Amino acid sequence: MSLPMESILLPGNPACQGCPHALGLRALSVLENVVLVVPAGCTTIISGVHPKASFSVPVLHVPFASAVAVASGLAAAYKQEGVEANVVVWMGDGAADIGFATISGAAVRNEDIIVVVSDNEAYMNTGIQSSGTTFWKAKTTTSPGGKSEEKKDLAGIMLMHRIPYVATASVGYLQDFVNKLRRVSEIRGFRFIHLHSPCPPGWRFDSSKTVEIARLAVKSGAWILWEYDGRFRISSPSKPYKDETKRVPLEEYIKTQGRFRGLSGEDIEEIKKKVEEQWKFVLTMEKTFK
Amino acid sequence: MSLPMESILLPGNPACQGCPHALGLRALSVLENVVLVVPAGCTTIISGVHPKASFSVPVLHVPFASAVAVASGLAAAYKQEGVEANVVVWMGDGAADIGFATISGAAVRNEDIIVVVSDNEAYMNTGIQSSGTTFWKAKTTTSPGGKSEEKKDLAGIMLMHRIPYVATASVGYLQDFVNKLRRVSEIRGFRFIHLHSPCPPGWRFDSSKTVEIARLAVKSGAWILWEYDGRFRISSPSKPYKDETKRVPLEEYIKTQGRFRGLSGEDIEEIKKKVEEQWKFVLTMEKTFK
Amino acid sequence: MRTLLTGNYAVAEAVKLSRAKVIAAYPITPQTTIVEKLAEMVEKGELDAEFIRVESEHSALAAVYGAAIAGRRAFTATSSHGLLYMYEMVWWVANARVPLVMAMVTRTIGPPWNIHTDHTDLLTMRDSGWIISMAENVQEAFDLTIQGFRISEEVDLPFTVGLDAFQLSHTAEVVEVPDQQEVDEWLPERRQSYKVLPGNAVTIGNIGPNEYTAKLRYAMAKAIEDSRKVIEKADNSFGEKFGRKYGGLVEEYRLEGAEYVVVMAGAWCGDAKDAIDRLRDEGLPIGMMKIRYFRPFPKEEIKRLEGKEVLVVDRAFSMGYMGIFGMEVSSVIGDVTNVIAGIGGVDVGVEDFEAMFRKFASRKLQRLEWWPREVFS
Amino acid sequence: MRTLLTGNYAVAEAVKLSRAKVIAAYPITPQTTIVEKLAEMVEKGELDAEFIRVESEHSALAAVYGAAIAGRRAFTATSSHGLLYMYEMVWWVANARVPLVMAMVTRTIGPPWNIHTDHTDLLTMRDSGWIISMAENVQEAFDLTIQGFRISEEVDLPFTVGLDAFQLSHTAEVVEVPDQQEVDEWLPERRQSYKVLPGNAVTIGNIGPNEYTAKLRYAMAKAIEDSRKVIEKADNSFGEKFGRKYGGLVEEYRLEGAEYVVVMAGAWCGDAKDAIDRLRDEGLPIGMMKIRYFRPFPKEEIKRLEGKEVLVVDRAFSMGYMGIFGMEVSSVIGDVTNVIAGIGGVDVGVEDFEAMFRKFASRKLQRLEWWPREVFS
Amino acid sequence: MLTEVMILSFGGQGGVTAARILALAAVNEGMFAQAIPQFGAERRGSLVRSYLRLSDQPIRRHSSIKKADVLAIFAEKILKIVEVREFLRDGGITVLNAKHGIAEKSYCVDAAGIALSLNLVAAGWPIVNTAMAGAMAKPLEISIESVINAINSTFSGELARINARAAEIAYREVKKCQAGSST
Amino acid sequence: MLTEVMILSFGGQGGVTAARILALAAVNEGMFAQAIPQFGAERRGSLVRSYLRLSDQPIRRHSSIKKADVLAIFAEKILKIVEVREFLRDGGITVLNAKHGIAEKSYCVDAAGIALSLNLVAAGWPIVNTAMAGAMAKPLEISIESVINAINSTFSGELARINARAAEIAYREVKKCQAGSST
Amino acid sequence: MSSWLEHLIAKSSEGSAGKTGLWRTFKPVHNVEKCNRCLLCLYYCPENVIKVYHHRFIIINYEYCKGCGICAEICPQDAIEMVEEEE
Amino acid sequence: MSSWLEHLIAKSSEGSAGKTGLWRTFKPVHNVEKCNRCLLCLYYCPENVIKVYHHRFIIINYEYCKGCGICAEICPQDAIEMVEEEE
Ligand SMILES: Cc1ncc(C[n+]2csc(CCOP(=O)(O)OP(=O)(O)O)c2C)c(N)n1
Ligand SMILES: Cc1ncc(C[n+]2csc(CCOP(=O)(O)OP(=O)(O)O)c2C)c(N)n1
Ligand code: SF4
Ligand code: SF4
Ligand code: SF4
Ligand code: SF4
Ligand code: SF4
Ligand code: SF4
Ligand SMILES: [Mg+2]
Ligand SMILES: [Mg+2]
Repeated sequence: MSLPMESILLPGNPACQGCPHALGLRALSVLENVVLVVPAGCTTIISGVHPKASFSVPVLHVPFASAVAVASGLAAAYKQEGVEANVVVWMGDGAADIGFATISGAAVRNEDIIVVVSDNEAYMNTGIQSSGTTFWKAKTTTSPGGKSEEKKDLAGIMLMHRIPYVATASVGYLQDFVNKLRRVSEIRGFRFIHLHSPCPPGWRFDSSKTVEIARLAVKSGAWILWEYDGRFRISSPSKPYKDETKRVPLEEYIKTQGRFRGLSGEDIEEIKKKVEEQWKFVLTMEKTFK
Repeated sequence: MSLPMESILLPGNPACQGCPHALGLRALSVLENVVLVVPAGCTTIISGVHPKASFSVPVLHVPFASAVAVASGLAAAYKQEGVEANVVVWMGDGAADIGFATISGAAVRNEDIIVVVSDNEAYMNTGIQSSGTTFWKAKTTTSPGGKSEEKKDLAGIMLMHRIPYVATASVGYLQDFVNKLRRVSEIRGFRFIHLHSPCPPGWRFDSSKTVEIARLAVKSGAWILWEYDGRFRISSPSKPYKDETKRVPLEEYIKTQGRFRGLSGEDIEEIKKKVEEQWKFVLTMEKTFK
Repeated sequence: MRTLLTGNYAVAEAVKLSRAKVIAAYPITPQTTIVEKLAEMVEKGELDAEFIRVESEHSALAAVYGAAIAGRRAFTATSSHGLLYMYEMVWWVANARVPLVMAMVTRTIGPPWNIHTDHTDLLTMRDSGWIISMAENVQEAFDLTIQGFRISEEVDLPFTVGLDAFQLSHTAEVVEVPDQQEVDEWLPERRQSYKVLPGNAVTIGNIGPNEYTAKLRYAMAKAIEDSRKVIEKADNSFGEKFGRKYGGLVEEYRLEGAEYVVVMAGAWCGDAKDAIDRLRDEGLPIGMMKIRYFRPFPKEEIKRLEGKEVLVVDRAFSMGYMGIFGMEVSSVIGDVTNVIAGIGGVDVGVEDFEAMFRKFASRKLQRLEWWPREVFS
Repeated sequence: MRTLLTGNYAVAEAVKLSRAKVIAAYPITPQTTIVEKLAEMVEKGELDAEFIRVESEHSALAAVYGAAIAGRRAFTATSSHGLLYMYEMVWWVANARVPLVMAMVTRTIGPPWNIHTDHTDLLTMRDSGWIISMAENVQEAFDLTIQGFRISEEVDLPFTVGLDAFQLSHTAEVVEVPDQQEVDEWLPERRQSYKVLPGNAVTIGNIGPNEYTAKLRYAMAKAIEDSRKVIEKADNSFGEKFGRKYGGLVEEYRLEGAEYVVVMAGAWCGDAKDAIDRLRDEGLPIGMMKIRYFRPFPKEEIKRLEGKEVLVVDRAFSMGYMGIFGMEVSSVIGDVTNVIAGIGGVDVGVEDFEAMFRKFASRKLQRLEWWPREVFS
Repeated sequence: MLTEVMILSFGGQGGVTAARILALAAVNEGMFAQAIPQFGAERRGSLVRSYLRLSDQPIRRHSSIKKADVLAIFAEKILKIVEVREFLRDGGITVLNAKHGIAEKSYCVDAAGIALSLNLVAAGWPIVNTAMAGAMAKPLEISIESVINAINSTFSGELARINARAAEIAYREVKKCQAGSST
Repeated sequence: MLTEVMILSFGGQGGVTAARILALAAVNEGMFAQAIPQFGAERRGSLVRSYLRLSDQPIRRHSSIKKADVLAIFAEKILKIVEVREFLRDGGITVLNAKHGIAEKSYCVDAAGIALSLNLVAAGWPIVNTAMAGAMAKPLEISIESVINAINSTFSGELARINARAAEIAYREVKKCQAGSST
Repeated sequence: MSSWLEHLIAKSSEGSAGKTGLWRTFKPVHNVEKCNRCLLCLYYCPENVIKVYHHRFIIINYEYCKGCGICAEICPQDAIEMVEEEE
Repeated sequence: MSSWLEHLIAKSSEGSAGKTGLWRTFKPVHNVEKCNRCLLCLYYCPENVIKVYHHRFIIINYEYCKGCGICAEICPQDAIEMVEEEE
């Protein structure tokens, strides 16, 4: 392992026990000269209660939809001044909903920033409401019977934006995430990472299971790790699961989470189909961008 | 040909001579029970000067970024009432910039609406400013030296949204566009068409050339017509140009337009590469979603 | 039925009883539980409505606008940054004269991030043509929501119910909830002056001669003037039907013989009333004019306060001038004392009001004072 | 240099001379030509700045916010729906105390779509903590833009220059444009109270105790109060350097011996001045107090009008009450006559003002009157 | 007569649910009541305040309670972080999930024990809210029947039954206790 | 003395450019001037109004001009759609790109002919703005030198040269003409 | 209808921008001899001002034809000629 | 620094939520015998409260450890046990 020993997120912060954002933020510590831009979300809370701040790097809180645009402005100013900086937007999946035009616009402009969407598949900070990336059939407070729409494939969509770097990652595989961040720091332009972040209270599982569930998502093939930097590659933790027979049964992933309680066998079959389709897409991309 | 003889856009309206929107709107006449939702853009003007309206269908003007959301509300209300309606959002590429979160959100919700982006590759109504879909190197008033970023691939991005229907179309091939609209009217859910709409004053060419230039885009391979409704197919007008040797030289398309004046040979080579990549992507999609 | 409900659940209940047909909203603390409750009602089939999980507040109000203009009763709710994010739509729906109801849970605007109540957010709506009501307690929030549909549809203007973050939104109180039939008897079927329907080739909002815009605004100014009577009528007939009558644009509390009058609005009025009772017990002739509707502005009602010593307590400040209530009340009756308090959600309780009113009555307040003085210096 | 410039080009020129380093804006009629001009200047290398072609106004102000908080002079411009779309950011940048300048070309809010001037849009900013100036002519728009950077940076508050759609934005007038060196001598280097830079582990905008928010707002209220002096100082020193001094928050026009005073702002003041001249020639003692800054609100200046007959001419109406200027002026000096005119861009010229002022002086105006009366009935 | 109650609990312990149950119980008895959560974001594990007002008159005030007539402490650990006297009126009553009292007028109950015995546990935490509600009912003079009714309209099925049971046991077992004295 | 000028042209004919050129020319001569475009969206082909004010005093008013002292008509066709008297002050002057005058004080010039002869054409339209500016200079008493200077600072290179030429020819050729009389 | 409604709602009508035929500098003139009735001109006229009568006569509504020239460009038979307008 | 700046700008500090060790119901206890020093627990502790000293001793900062249990779950050696906290 070559992970950072330190974390830009200091101990004693307000994150819940077993918080996935906290894990993801640890990994960000590999980047230098970070300026963190944080839209509304759990991380707003995690950043501490005034006058104390939980981060050892500068953090700029910004309105929910604005983060990527604020980052563009910071980057422009630093460029004008010749200030070395890695402007990193750390946002939730909800911020990626309301702020999607902003993300898309900055991607099209190829702004020199890093955007990490830490995806806990719901608006957690406001109390577990459905977001675009909420998993099909997952129960949230605004989808009490299970979400009727599919999970939005953020990374796939960003791939179509022809930006220099897109990847998926998982808090269950920090080494892989850190590797990707290292790669990212060698590239200029708009870089996007979609980070899978299972959340104990939001998904209803015990706080000790965050990493395990994140890994089950990968092992069952429900979350696929890949990276595009001109070439498209399936990342090593996911590689074994190209082979369907190697995958852990999807049920093992599903059943760990209270949000999926009461799913029918049919529902699970349906999810399996969706997973299959996603693999097909990812494998095609691998072939296309060799 | 089986095109509608009538147009929902009545003669004597304020569209410029040779306006591509006017051509596209003609084709919409194949749809029944249309309610048109129009965000700010040239079509705002085209719709006439009060107390006269240029359309023979109901038109709701709405704020720039809101169109797809307003349409969602209309569709929900009609559904609640059992009113038969085709709620159609007719928007420009600019509206698709500022409103992209709204488009994406409604797509994820699979709202039962039809969205047509009539793409004249700039903010025309405000006087030819760069948009996300403005062609690389095209001169606009906010990119006087030529746009430095790539054209946003709206349709490709929408394809990644896993909606029931996505297509590209062109005002140069109205029969193809009308066929697609007919197909669209048989499908429920979120349907998206990216319509290529060369604009005489905006691209600086003579008003008589709208159709010709639209066709040159297709014939040179710079604009590819395709359709996805579960299956992905290249549409017949574009089919011959799968074969690169059949294509009209890209220069023929470029040189017709004032906005490309002064493009270097290298620039054109670069564009050719981009066109090549786009073909590669489209052909892959054809293979993937057979 | 006498029950215990938070302000947010009471609003949701009222929306259900008003038979809203389309609901679109986006979560924001402290409004979220309204929407969650409605989602649950729709899910359970208790409420026959479409629920649209939009991706932003701009889209929430846009969707509700679409639904309402198509002729359906429609509802949304928001707060603070959510309101600011939908601000363009706020103006649009009013200018389009579309009746609909929105709950506005008042909350501080950032930075710093702060989810507690003040009234700055709500009052950004005050020029736009919305009817703006403000509840004092959960029951009033409930009642205003039902009345809102009726009033809005009678004058073709959107209606908002302001309720304070947490103090109302999350506080469970005793509420009288009528049954569906009673509400149906009181609340007429949806009406509105125009609808957009397939087959009817009208265009809404075309560019036109400037004079038309001006005339439309004048008509709107008249409509909101007219709403004064409509509000009063609704308050009266609601009172007859349900036994709760509040007094129209303002509520007068112990104004008989009052020489000192406090003007304020929102959840803290209850605390202030308790303080007034104490002071009245001591013989101080003090009363309250509670603002229930800030738009239409209760100018005639305030005019009645001429000649009294008036203290306006503001939970919103217009930077570069004074409190917003203070300013507007001054514009009717001239010099008033204006206290700015509770900004950013600072808690102001019975004791605070008692101290404040005592100081006021002994003329120890500055004309414009941030309360409590020690803190701001 | 004496030259001919439209209001928009003059603003662009002023931004260039102020050495803005980051510009982000989104097109909207009638602001667009400001941005186009700046894009061209950057493209040609005349202006050493980053130009960000954002995808919305919310992002425009967000980007400018980022640039400014990183320590660079930054500029944006918008109008009407653009302002409403960035409204959340409008509040955010002010509360964050970030100095920057925005040009606001005033334009009617829809529907119906209408691109002509009235002041409703600009005045939605009036509570937010921005310094709000309003130009009468192209020269003043130019001068205010340069002064804006200095004033904004001295008090850590954002600054907006309001200019009327078309009447200023697109009208070419004679402008005195100083050269770069002169501007450099007058306009100091960028200053601001804090910056966000890599390596400096501060966090901006964390949640905290409510009292902190309240104190921040109070500090902001003080800062904008302080700006009164800063504005005056800037006006004076600018006058010394460039020979143009306007009088601070207000401009007094023929107030000597005036019994009748008109209060108004914006491009049409010129027409009104011409009308005043005519009436003065006839012996009518009429003058004008032109509002140059609506925030901070010129309360002391307006107080001076006590005892005079005051007519406030408004190009913005607060639905459910009265004209916005009218209301605020009333809050200082009590009853005024308030005319609402020019809404939706309706053209009001010298003859109109002459007729209006005559009616006013002969007491034939209602207290609140939409002008001209025949049209609104 | 207005009684003002404050509950101190850790996020996840259900302080506000207890307040709601007691409010509902009081309403059932014809009283007026108000249950107020901590004004703000609560995170699992962090200290949370909830408020409860009971009165025979309509309750109009909405401010938070600074000093309570009755202060309930849902976990003994809380005593390590807060200074109880800061939140208690002179002569006020405390109700503790603890073995020892802390003030003159303390009531103690082993709510955690009751919860564990009924298997009321989530994420390792004993869920003490209903037990504490039962215990608080005693000094607040709310009948246990009303509390049980309120619990039954808050939870359903087996969950309601167990929680009602927890309240019942606590109501029975809660005792006056002195500082330092053992239950 | 304030002179108020209105130009009626079709969108694309450059009415406002003409106004700007004349304003600049007047400024060069030490006067005050104001050039105002149609307030609104102009579409190629639709009728457009532009305004010009000239004065020896600073110009303060910003309203549009309802009736002009000098009315310029950029295409004869315009006479078919508008009633000229609506826009002209009593005793005002008209300047026409036409063969016949329409009022007492009319000036006529074949601006289209001049433009075509110099190959000043775009999208089929003769670009008459500089020729018309030259013609208008005559009744406005602006020297042709100032107009040419203004044109030179508006256009550059060859374009400036031709346009200056157009203005010059028009200045020379513009003639007073009576209603119905031929140039 | 309340008068405000009239000001908000516009009604379907030809000529919403007036007689746009006036915008023309060139006028499309149809040559019935050359025409093969393919109707391409009709379908591609952005103004929808070309009509065919009795499956034979192509009639252009000059009141609104803006003279864009698309019909002439698209005609495979060169059966439409753009002719300069008389002033 | 003006006092308003102090209210706007928060400073980096441990314990921004107080002593979060109090949140624990279970406490991770490290067993040095079983441990193979793979450091997985350290890397995956969301709180970053596990340190290794002298490449050998795994020390948990109980002042802030929230007791989430991730370290125990992830340890391949079962060298961390979650033990109920004493009240
Ligand atoms: C304009 C606006 N709308 C709504 C909110 C309320 N809000 C704050 S955080 C949040 C949800 C955040 O969800 P996500 O981005 O997924 O982050 P998470 O909390 O899950 O980490 C919402 C809806 C807001 N702050 N601003
Ligand atoms: C919030 C907001 N910002 C900006 C505008 C100004 N605006 C009106 S139309 C337009 C450009 C439209 O471009 P596009 O959508 O491509 O349509 P086109 O005019 O090219 O048909 C802009 C920027 C607006 N109306 N609202
Ligand atoms: S709710 Fe989930 S994402 Fe948010 S702080 Fe808690 S654990 Fe982290
Ligand atoms: S600018 Fe282009 S798109 Fe707009 S109306 Fe004119 S021709 Fe049509
Ligand atoms: S396109 Fe030509 S050939 Fe075809 S119908 Fe028209 S005029 Fe005739
Ligand atoms: S010139 Fe243009 S508008 Fe006229 S008929 Fe031909 S295509 Fe239609
Ligand atoms: S229990 Fe959680 S917080 Fe404590 S040391 Fe283990 S991983 Fe870290
Ligand atoms: S994970 Fe287990 S084995 Fe590895 S270092 Fe930690 S305690 Fe030791
Ligand atoms: Mg989330
Ligand atoms: Mg466009």
